[in-house]
Amino acid sequence: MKAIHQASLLKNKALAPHLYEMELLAPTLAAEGKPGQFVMVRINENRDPLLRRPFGLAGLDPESGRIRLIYQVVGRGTQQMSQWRTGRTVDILGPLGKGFTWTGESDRVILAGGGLGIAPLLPLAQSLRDAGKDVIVFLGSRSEALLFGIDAFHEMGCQVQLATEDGSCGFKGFLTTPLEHFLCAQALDSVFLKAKAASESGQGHTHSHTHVNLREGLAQTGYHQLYACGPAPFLKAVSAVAQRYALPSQLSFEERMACGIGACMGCAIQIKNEDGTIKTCRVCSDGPVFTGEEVQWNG
Amino acid sequence: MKAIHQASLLKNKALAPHLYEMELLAPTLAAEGKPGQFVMVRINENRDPLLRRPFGLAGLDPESGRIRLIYQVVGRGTQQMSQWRTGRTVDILGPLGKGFTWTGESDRVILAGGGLGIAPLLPLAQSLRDAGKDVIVFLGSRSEALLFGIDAFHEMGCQVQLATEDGSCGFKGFLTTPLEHFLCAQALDSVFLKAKAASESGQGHTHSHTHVNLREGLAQTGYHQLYACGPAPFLKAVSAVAQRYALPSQLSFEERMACGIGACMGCAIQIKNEDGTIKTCRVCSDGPVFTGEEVQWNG
Amino acid sequence: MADLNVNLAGLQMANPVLAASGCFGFGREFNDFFPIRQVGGIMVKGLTLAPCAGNPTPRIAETPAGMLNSIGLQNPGVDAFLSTELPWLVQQEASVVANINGHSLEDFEEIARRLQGAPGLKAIEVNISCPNVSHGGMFFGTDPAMAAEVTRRVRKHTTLPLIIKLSPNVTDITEIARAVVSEGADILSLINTLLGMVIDIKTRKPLLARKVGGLSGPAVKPVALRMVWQVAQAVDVPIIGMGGITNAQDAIEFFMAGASAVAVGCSSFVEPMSIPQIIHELSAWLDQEGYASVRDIVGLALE
Amino acid sequence: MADLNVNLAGLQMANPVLAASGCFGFGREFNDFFPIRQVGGIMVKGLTLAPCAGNPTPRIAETPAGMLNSIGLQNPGVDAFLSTELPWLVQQEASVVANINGHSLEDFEEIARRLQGAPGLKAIEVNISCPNVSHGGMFFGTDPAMAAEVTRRVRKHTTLPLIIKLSPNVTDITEIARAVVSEGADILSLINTLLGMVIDIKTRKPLLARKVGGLSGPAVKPVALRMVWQVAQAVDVPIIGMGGITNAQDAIEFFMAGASAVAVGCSSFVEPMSIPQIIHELSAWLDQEGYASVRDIVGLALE
Ligand SMILES: Cc1cc2nc3c(=O)[nH]c(=O)nc-3n(C[C@H](O)[C@H](O)[C@H](O)COP(=O)(O)OP(=O)(O)OC[C@H]3O[C@@H](n4cnc5c(N)ncnc54)[C@H](O)[C@@H]3O)c2cc1C
Ligand SMILES: Cc1cc2nc3c(=O)[nH]c(=O)nc-3n(C[C@H](O)[C@H](O)[C@H](O)COP(=O)(O)OP(=O)(O)OC[C@H]3O[C@@H](n4cnc5c(N)ncnc54)[C@H](O)[C@@H]3O)c2cc1C
Ligand SMILES: Cc1cc2nc3c(=O)[nH]c(=O)nc-3n(C[C@H](O)[C@H](O)[C@H](O)COP(=O)(O)O)c2cc1C
Ligand SMILES: Cc1cc2nc3c(=O)[nH]c(=O)nc-3n(C[C@H](O)[C@H](O)[C@H](O)COP(=O)(O)O)c2cc1C
Ligand code: FES
Ligand code: FES
Repeated sequence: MKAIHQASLLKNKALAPHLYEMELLAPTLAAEGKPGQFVMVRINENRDPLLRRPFGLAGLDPESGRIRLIYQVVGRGTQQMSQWRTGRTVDILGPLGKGFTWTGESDRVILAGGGLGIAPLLPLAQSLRDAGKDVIVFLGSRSEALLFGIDAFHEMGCQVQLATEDGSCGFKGFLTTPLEHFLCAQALDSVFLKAKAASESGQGHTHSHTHVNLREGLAQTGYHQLYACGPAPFLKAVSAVAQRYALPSQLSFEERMACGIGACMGCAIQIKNEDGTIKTCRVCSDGPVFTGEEVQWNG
Repeated sequence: MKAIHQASLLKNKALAPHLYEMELLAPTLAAEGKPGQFVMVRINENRDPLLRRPFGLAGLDPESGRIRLIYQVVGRGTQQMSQWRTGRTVDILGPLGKGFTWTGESDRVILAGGGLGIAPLLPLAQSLRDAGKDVIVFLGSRSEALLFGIDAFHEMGCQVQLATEDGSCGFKGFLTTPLEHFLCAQALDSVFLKAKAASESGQGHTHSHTHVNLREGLAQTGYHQLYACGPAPFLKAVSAVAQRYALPSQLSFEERMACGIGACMGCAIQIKNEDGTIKTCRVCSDGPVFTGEEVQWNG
Repeated sequence: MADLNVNLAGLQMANPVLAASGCFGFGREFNDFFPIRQVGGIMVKGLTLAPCAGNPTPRIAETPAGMLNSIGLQNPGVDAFLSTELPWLVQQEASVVANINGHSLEDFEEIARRLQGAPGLKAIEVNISCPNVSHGGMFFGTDPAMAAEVTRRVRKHTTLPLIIKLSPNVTDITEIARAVVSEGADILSLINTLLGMVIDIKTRKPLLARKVGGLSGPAVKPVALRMVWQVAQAVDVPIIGMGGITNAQDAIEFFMAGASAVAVGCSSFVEPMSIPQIIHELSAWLDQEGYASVRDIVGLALE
Repeated sequence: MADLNVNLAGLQMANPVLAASGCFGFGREFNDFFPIRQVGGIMVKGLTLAPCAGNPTPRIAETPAGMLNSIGLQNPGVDAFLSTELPWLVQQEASVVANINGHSLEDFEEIARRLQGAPGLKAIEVNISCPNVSHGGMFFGTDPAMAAEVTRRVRKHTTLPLIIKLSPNVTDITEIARAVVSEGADILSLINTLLGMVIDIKTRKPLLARKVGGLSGPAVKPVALRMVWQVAQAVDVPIIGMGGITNAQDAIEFFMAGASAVAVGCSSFVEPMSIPQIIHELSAWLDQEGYASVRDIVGLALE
């Protein structure tokens, strides 16, 4: 149930310059929140800054009653949050939005996080691992200092691949390159295996339908889902890669929000209906997670 | 020099419900501030509440570099101030206004404080005592819980007389009654002494000019100045009493302020010129202390 | 317990605190927080004749103690309202006011016609003051003759209490008020949003995709209050006051300025429980001050 | 170091950050905080022909992210300005603009006449938008014909750059802007305050003695910015933008909206060092973004 929580601030520490991790005691939220959902934080009791700030749930521990937020200082609200001392009461509204979904199958999944978009992948990876899935995580950012969560992903037993724009860590460039390499390699492997099997049984014409086969190829690897979170251009690029391999994707979006609960229509996103017509949805309550297939990219 | 000070909050404690005492480390202010001057406190770094709040200097200790404010929680700003914890930095503008004045003579003075108006009388009493004067302090409030500073005045060696509206302490009623009694008694005493002396020397016609004599009487007691601080109706009443005894008064006023430095013309007060014409002065920079004789009371 | 009942020209409500149009959707989202029948009246999101997708994003910009919006009347259209939203609202025992918007005079007439006789609908609020659409919108509300004409047209097609919602973006709001009252407005609601802008100095462009948007929230309260106070002295119909109300004290200021009811807009975004909280605090304040009814404080600050 | 010099139709200033009229007195109070010659231009407190005592108190009311004032043009009169204030300001090497106010067209003419040739005076700003006086004031600024007439009359008597200060309390500010430009306004300044009100629920009366007052401060910034942006597209004269500027970012938004200079009003009350701080931050931002002159960012957010 969406509700207002008076959470106690347990921890608020810098992970890197301008990057902070916050832990809050909010038992109901910790119990009810799901990966991909978010909360809206009130900055103060006054009327400036007026609006609550949205942050994805970056950690959920029902046992200790704790939730975690990871946030970057970009403006006035986050600047003030970074000054908060432990012991303070924080007014938060949540859990909001629909979150990520997954099946009960013990298959293999791919996670892709860009910048702050890494945050919501942390509880997601945990849940997916708990559900018995193989998880590979692609993390990208401008530079090494802005990457976080790597150890946590490793501890959960995920494979991790890194990319930084300045090359300070992992692949130098955008995360989509190693992602595409990975998908391609996986698909080729399976195509190759299949081709080998086929040629062994004497039915080989592998070279003519490479592309189709790559798509089919990936399907056979057990990778049935990609989850991504990050800035819109990042999501667009990741989703384009996924679609080339017919890999279904769930993407978590950001948009400027006033209410966070679906009432103001501020956070619109264009979504394709099954029949190809377009409807306007709300990122906050219909999302923030939408499938790569249904999103109508503009521009 | 007026300046902005980043003062460190050393103490912020409740004296009574809704009544707080604040001590701040602000060496320059403590050294330069004078009784009757005030400061303007910024509530927070945001734009709501927008304006600074004015508070009289209720304590000045140049040696320790401390200043004291005593404030009542009446609205949003003071409510928030009451929540501040020690260690915090407080942004204050001051010292502002002109403050009280006194002569070098070791005569006798009367102080009258109503409600929060007691606060600025504390450093004033200290300065007057330091200047070697006899000080009698009249303190009035709605009820005992709202009185403060009594011990401090005693320790300085002041006489103290109390009045509360509900009679919970001292005289039941307004402070002007004991004040008038006191002045009357003093004046009568001196008139009586003079009359006695006169009649002894055979020149007695004491009963015909009682009033004139009371005024003259007081002048002979050594009481040459009254200082008062409190709400406007209180000041008006006190000043009326003082004028009946030809006792010069210095009154400290409050008015809604935007700038506190004389720039906005928000805090107007009507002041009589010597020639009887009226000029508009600024409570913040021309005051907050004006003489009872020059104030043009309206209503 | 003070009496909170009000009757504004036939619009009977259990309490005088409404939800402002566009700030409460069709009530569904808030039903998660409290039973929405507690709201004096729900002015639903602005309806257009056809469904409307609204403007591109960004549609929201925060401003000092306020916000800009350029939603552009995203709504499912009047027919979907009648078939889906209204029945649901009535089932929740909500008191519903339809906020209607037209690109043309004919639009307004047609919507009013379709709403006539809708079961459970309590009143019609005509929005002649939306700053976020290119055709019609605020244009109808800034010219007295045009405002009067819209009122006359809608009046023909509805027997419900007719509320006209005024724009603050005018030189003299009393002139518009008088014009619409003379054509049959039963109630006036004010204010809609003030036209405003924020520039993103990083992109060197207006932050909103539509460039300008409507300013609301606490920032506008002094302007809203002044306009309610002026209009209350200019016309004889009840007023629903709004603009920046976040607590009972704000609401009481509007009552004293001459409003018979108030509406809460974007405060519901920041605090979803705003409306029930305000109703509760208002009631407590009336008791404390010894007023038997909220009606006793209406207009106290008028001379 | 980016070049901060600007020349607005002959009003030459070392930097484009002015002190808004009524928010800097005659400069004396701020000289305690910094040398006032650092200010691009000081628009002094509004002058009237005769000395003026202003309105009764309370004259100040705080509002969310803003304030109301109803000072009512308290000032020593144009003659005292010329004999006492102006010489002192000139001695401080301040760049001075006289803000003039009339109860009648003749008043405006007479004040302009007396200011003509005053040594050191850089420009005249005609306030046709004061909401705090009963005669004249805002009335001149809300009617295009009247605004044009005031401009025409003052123009006759002054050879100084002529600034007309516009009121935001209008339906269409571009109409007024065009009207005054056509009669010879060299520069426009906007916005003056929005008419607003606060009610004291304890006394059940408007808080200000004069009941209504002028709203300024951060709350009005989005409205001010939108109006500057509209006027910049409507006329071809330089604009001095103001309304709620508290930091360089706010100022930059105004430049991008089309203002050639900005003025800082009630921010100076909260932070007496506002103006030098803004100049400093503005200069640093221009350097950081690689602009050679502040003139290069004027109008960037216009299409
Ligand atoms: C669903 C969702 C989840 C998010 N999760 C995270 C997270 O886990 N960690 C994190 O650091 N950031 C996250 N963001 C972005 C975060 O909300 C903004 O960085 C933050 O609101 C900026 O506030 P500010 O006051 O510091 O900035 P300002 O620029 O001063 O904010 C002004 C206004 O713009 C809004 N705004 C500014 N940037 C954004 C943005 N990128 N997205 C949405 N609104 C914005 C603010 O909420 C506010 O209303 C998320 C955003 C959304 C919508
Ligand atoms: C020169 C001077 C000295 C003062 N000294 C003291 C003191 O020592 N102790 C103390 O408790 N109070 C003092 N006051 C009154 C004090 O300034 C107000 O109580 C305080 O500003 C209220 O702020 P608020 O936010 O709690 O109230 P709110 O009502 O929320 O304030 C809203 C606005 O009104 C102004 N305001 C409200 N009440 C007053 C008032 N009585 N006088 C002036 N402005 C007011 C506020 O400053 C603010 O701008 C003094 C006032 C002045 C002018
Ligand atoms: C996001 C948003 C959407 C709005 N949509 C409408 C609308 O559809 N119809 C309408 O008449 N007013 C609309 N308004 C205006 C509000 O009903 C109200 O008049 C205004 O916001 C002032 O109230 P507030 O300051 O309490 O928000 C909208 C306001 C906001 C903030
Ligand atoms: C206390 C006060 C007094 C003012 N006096 C004048 C005046 O005399 N003449 C004038 O043209 N504008 C006057 N103004 C308006 C300001 O110059 C400015 O236009 C307005 O305050 C908006 O700027 P701000 O939001 O930065 O304060 C006054 C404003 C305030 C707050
Ligand atoms: S933020 Fe209000 S509908 Fe999404
Ligand atoms: S408060 Fe501004 S002049 Fe006194």
